[in-house]
Amino acid sequence: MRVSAPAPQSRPDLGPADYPLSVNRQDLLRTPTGKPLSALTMNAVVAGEIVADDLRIAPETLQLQAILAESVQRPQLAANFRRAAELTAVPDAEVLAMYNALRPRASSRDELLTIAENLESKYHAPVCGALVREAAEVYQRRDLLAREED
Amino acid sequence: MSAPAAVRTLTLKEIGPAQRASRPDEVVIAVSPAFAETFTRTIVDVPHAEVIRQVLAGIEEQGVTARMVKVWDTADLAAIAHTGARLSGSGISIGLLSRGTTMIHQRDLPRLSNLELFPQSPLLDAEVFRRIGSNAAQYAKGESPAPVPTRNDQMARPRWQAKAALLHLKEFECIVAGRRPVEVEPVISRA
Amino acid sequence: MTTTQPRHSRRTEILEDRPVNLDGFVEEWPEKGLVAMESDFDPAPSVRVEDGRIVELDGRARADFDFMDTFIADHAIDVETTEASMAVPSDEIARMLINPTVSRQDVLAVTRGLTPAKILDVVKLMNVVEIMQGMQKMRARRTPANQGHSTSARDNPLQVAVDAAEGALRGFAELETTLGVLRYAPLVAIALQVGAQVGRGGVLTQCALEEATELELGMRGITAYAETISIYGTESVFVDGDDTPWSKSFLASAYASRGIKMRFTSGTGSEVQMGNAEGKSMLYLEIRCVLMAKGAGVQGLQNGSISCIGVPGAMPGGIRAVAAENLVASMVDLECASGNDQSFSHSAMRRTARMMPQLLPGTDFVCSGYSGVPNADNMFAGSNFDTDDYDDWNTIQRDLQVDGGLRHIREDEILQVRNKAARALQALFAELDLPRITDEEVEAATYANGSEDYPERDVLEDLKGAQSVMDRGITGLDLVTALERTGFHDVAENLLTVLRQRVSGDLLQTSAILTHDFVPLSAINDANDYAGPGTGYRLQGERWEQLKKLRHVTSAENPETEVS
Amino acid sequence: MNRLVVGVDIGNSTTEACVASVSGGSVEYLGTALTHTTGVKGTPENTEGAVDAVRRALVGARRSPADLDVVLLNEATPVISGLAMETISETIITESTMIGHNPETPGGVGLGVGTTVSLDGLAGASPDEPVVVVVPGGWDFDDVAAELNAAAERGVPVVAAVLAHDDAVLVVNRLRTPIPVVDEVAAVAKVPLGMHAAVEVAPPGRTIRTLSDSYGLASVFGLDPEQTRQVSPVARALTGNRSAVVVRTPTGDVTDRRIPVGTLTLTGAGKTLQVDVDAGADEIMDTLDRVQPLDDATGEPGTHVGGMLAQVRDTMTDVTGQPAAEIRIRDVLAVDTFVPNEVRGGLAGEVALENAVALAAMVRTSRSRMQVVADEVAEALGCRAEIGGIEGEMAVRGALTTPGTDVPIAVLDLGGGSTDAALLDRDGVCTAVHVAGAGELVTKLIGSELALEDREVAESVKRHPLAKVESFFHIRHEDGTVQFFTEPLPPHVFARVVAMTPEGPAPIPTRASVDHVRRIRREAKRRVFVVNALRALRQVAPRGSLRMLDFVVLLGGSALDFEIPDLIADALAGHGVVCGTGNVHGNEGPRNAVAAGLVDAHADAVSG
Repeated sequence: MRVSAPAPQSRPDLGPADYPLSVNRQDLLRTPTGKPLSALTMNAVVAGEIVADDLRIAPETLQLQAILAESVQRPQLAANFRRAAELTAVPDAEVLAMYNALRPRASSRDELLTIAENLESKYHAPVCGALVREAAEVYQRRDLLAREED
Repeated sequence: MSAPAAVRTLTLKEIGPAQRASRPDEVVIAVSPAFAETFTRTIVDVPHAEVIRQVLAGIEEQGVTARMVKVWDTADLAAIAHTGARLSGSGISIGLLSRGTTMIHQRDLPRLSNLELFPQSPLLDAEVFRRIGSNAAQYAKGESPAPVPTRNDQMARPRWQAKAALLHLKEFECIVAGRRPVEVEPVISRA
Repeated sequence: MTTTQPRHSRRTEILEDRPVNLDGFVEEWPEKGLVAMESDFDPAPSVRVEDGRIVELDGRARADFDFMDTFIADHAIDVETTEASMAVPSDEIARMLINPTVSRQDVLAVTRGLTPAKILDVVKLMNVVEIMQGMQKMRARRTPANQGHSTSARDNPLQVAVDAAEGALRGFAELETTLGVLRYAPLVAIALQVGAQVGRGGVLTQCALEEATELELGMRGITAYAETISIYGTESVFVDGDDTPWSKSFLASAYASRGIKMRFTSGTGSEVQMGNAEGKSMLYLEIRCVLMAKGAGVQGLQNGSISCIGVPGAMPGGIRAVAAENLVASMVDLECASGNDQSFSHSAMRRTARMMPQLLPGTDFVCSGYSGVPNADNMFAGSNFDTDDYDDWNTIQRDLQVDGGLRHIREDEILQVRNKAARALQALFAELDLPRITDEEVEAATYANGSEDYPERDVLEDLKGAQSVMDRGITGLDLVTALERTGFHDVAENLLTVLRQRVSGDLLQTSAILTHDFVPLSAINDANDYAGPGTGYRLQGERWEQLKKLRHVTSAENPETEVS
Repeated sequence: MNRLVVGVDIGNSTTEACVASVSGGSVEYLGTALTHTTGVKGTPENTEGAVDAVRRALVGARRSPADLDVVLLNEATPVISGLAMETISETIITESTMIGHNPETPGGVGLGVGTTVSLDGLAGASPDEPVVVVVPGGWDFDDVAAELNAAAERGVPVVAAVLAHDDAVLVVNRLRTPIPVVDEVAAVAKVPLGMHAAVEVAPPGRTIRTLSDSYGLASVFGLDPEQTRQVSPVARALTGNRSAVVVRTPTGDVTDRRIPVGTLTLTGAGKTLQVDVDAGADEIMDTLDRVQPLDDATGEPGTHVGGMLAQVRDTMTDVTGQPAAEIRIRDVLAVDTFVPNEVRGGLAGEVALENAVALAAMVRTSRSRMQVVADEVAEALGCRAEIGGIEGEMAVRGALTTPGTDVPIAVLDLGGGSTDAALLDRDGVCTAVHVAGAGELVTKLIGSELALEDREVAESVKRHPLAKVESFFHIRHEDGTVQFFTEPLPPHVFARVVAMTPEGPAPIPTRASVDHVRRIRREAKRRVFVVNALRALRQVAPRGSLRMLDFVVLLGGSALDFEIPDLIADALAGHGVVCGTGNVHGNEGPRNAVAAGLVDAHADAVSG
């Protein structure tokens, strides 16, 4: 099994007792804009201090949830959270475009490898990049790359 | 007072490889591999002879001509109907699966699209097949018929879903890979 | 054609007219995969590991792997333990599943290393009662729950909102909607969210659509989770569905990256229905789906044949196979939303029997869509249960002392919550300059049963409104602000609390729901700890008192009155 | 000193606000906003919409409500319009006389005259007498053809047939000797047997000649002059058909009946005149002209028109609290139209477009409750609120900010329920008038004349140009131009007449051609807006003469329509009037004239 990427360094040692983080470990949680969870109050909303970005998940939080998932022996779920942490940086439209490119016979091998490179270099998303590279390899073997127009 | 019900049989006489025609007043009826051969009736026992007779009548009533082709290398309705549409002089075709599922297609549409689709084979009877023929002919004339009303029945699933799957598998068995579409002449005779 | 019919007995005639005989039944054809779970054409279990890599899976060498084999071998199966796990005899694993002294964790330690054929080999040994015993222990979350549908044949947002509110009050932990006219989606998704938060703060909502719009509504915070991400058990059908395990895995990460809960959907019968079962039994192919989902790292799966239920339902042992597929999802540690969500039978008896293997042991969501509207309004093409069945469901819970996630609510409370949901949506639409909801509509919604009880809406205006929701980029936050401004402070607060959850990501963990106190309850802090009689989830205390209530119960104190 | 002022125009359907900074006599416009009007115009329910519009406008202008000095409201009197459409004629055919329906595909060509015989009884028919065969439902076309051929072989002169199903072409194609056949006669069982009958089918693209002609009928059935006069309605009803059946029965009776829809009583100019609604629109409007200015209109209780006018009155009572007896109907617009009706006595579900009159009526009340609105707005916003002027005057003021205009100026506000005109002369005197009928009536006429069941579709036809989808890759617009597409159009619009909405082509469920739909659309707009424009302008024009007007500015939602302004301009051109769409402040288009007018008037008052 090759599902678990090494956990990034200097992460808190979380276990099942820390869950839910929103109750037990609010100290570790920040919005992508750097606000603590306690700042997301109705008063703040009414005062216009909260924007949509404040209600997104931060990559650091996904890494925390990955650690939690690993602590209860769910390595695949953890791996998904780590890929997700990487994808937080990718804009919505581009995420959808990448997904569409991964559909069967939608992309050539080169196109897939370009996406992988883009993920790795532009978005610092090596785990996602690896998933796309793996797809390119399997698609080639199973004849699922884009065909020449017939 | 009612009309005498006649039992009819359908045989498809092979004419030769299906060709693209140029007359603009024709509709092509494209049928699946098992149609009128392995199977003789739809999922709800409408005889294929009656299906074709009604579709042809619907086309004829509109003053349009019909040509029939048998598609051998696929049992996919969209592919069958689109094959028919590309052979049709008007660009309009009717695709038919053995179990009755029907589609009206047009040449310029993407394969997976359609003009009208009748996916619920258990709800298609002789009258609906007549109207499908009539609508296809009207499309061929460049008219805009009101779509044939489609019926829906939530309880079709428990009654027919498995039989439909079975018939689909049987249809698949009849595929002759690589065989080109064949033009056929429908011969309907009274038993 | 006027041949004389053979004479039938009166009894035959009566039986012939029973609803069950409107259902369809079909003989098995194992060579083509038209068989529930017992087929000579399924592969024999095997695994071989070389250099930390699985090189043989269920009798197939790596060079011959299709993409399902590849994905499962590389992502789902624990390479470290697989050879040891596969060496455990199937009957022993089956016994571990039902033996209360073997803990859930101990079972998972073994199942992590099993191949699809081995898992099939195990569950084939189990009868329905044993499958239920296994489910009782292996279900991920300790507390069972239920999911509801709220849709409208006219896509009337008001109906979706008030039925969501009633459903939430009755107990659904998740609510799902979909559309007849897809362009209505933004308005209906908003209505579902608002209605749900009026009914009971913390209910999670979703809108089933094509991927891009579904994801967008989720990203905007108008919906809270996603479910209709279909996967299939053969490579050819997967490709026909225009996806691969890799594209779906990527999509799973995309949802998580936006803090949105998500599960996949699969079910027995889909491959044979689409004509490409590759000669394998329905359950074997479904087990491949379950392991694919596991490998993708999604937290859960909706299975139990779902929209193909007519196929296993027509086969011998088909409903046993459906029960088994739910168990398989649970025994590989996934959240299981266990079907019972599509019209299944003309027979009320068969409908009830079909749900017993999920209701009795309890699953994460007993129905992955109990219709919270009359089936005529159900845009998922009808569910196994609908609003007409509410009282029957509540009575069965009380008879058997099992928790199916719902409860009886007095009419006055229902009217109150429906009226409030209608008014909240009316105020919200007005505040956001969306098509007006009249007082007459609010009144109708309060007392309505189905869509025909509502005044007709101006569809064109509604569709324009729906488009403007997308064009103006309205988000969940805008809904909060608007509700607060219009005086629906508690509803605004509920919605804000739900939205805040995505910042913490707690709902991404396996089998998470929100309690009425907005505490995330998942298979971490509410892990199933069943260990035999007297342990695990028990229907008792305050919850049992709730479930004792029905519409008509004669008072013991004063038998001339009823309590409710 | 700069003061922040908001003008608010409460209209029938929309409320508009306009924020400005006023310093001395100079005005700087900061922003505008538009919301739905809450409640009926001129009632306290308007407060909510007004406050909302003000808030939105302030947000748009980035100003705080705290800085607001005064809100100016228009003096808006409630205007309620009612619409009714009543059939005034009806073709009734006693059930044994005529089948006038027009199946898509009759069979054969020519005229066949004989005695009606059921197909079931054809075996007993004698060879002496020509027969028209009547085929009940349930017969298959193959069997019908076989039976007819067999009868002909026996020497029975089969000259025509009438079928229940859509089988005519099929049957004729299978006959050895073709005969005219009419099909899709749903109530074929009601065709009397043993009677003299004629069946006529014209070639494709032609219409019948004999049965649609009174003397033709007389020749076929050997009628005397009195009988000919009696059946002339039959001939008239069959005109334009491709096929028809006429059965002559001893008791046959056809009437072209007028339905009394009631009498309209119009009071004004010291006169009280009555007109029958079934006399038609021209008659009604002529009568109306003779009593201008109208004081009130009533209808007899128990008639259609009485009911409609009572309903309008009741609505106004509900809104204003004014007793129904005090409410006056101040204008009526009648328009001739058609409504599709099933022919009574027809045998095939025949639908005929029957003559009808559409009526729009309008009430005003003197009892405006704007002061209540002003008080409530003031309280909600924490600032002063006052009634800044009369709607019509303010509209003129706003319209005057359109570049290129000058006094004397007339405005036409083309709304949903009413069409309003106002005139400002060189002396600064303003006259205003409201007349009944506007956009909603147009939608109703289009819907009815095209037999569209869905009001939204009719609305779409009204608002957007038409086109015909000729292939998946091209459409032909109503002006004849062709547009090509690279992506195929969606299948549901294939071969259809469509409205070109901003969301793309939307199919119109009709068999009518683009030209026909277009004609109906333009005619509906002409009969409402052009008629009303002339009517309203005449009422404000000096000495009632349009020639005395120089500038006419069109305002309101329908001034944004793609053809209404042109239709009106064309009609006015002959009178030497410059007519165009308003452009308030040179950039607001035809919107916001009243709100802007309020601000301007306020600024003038302050500085003056």
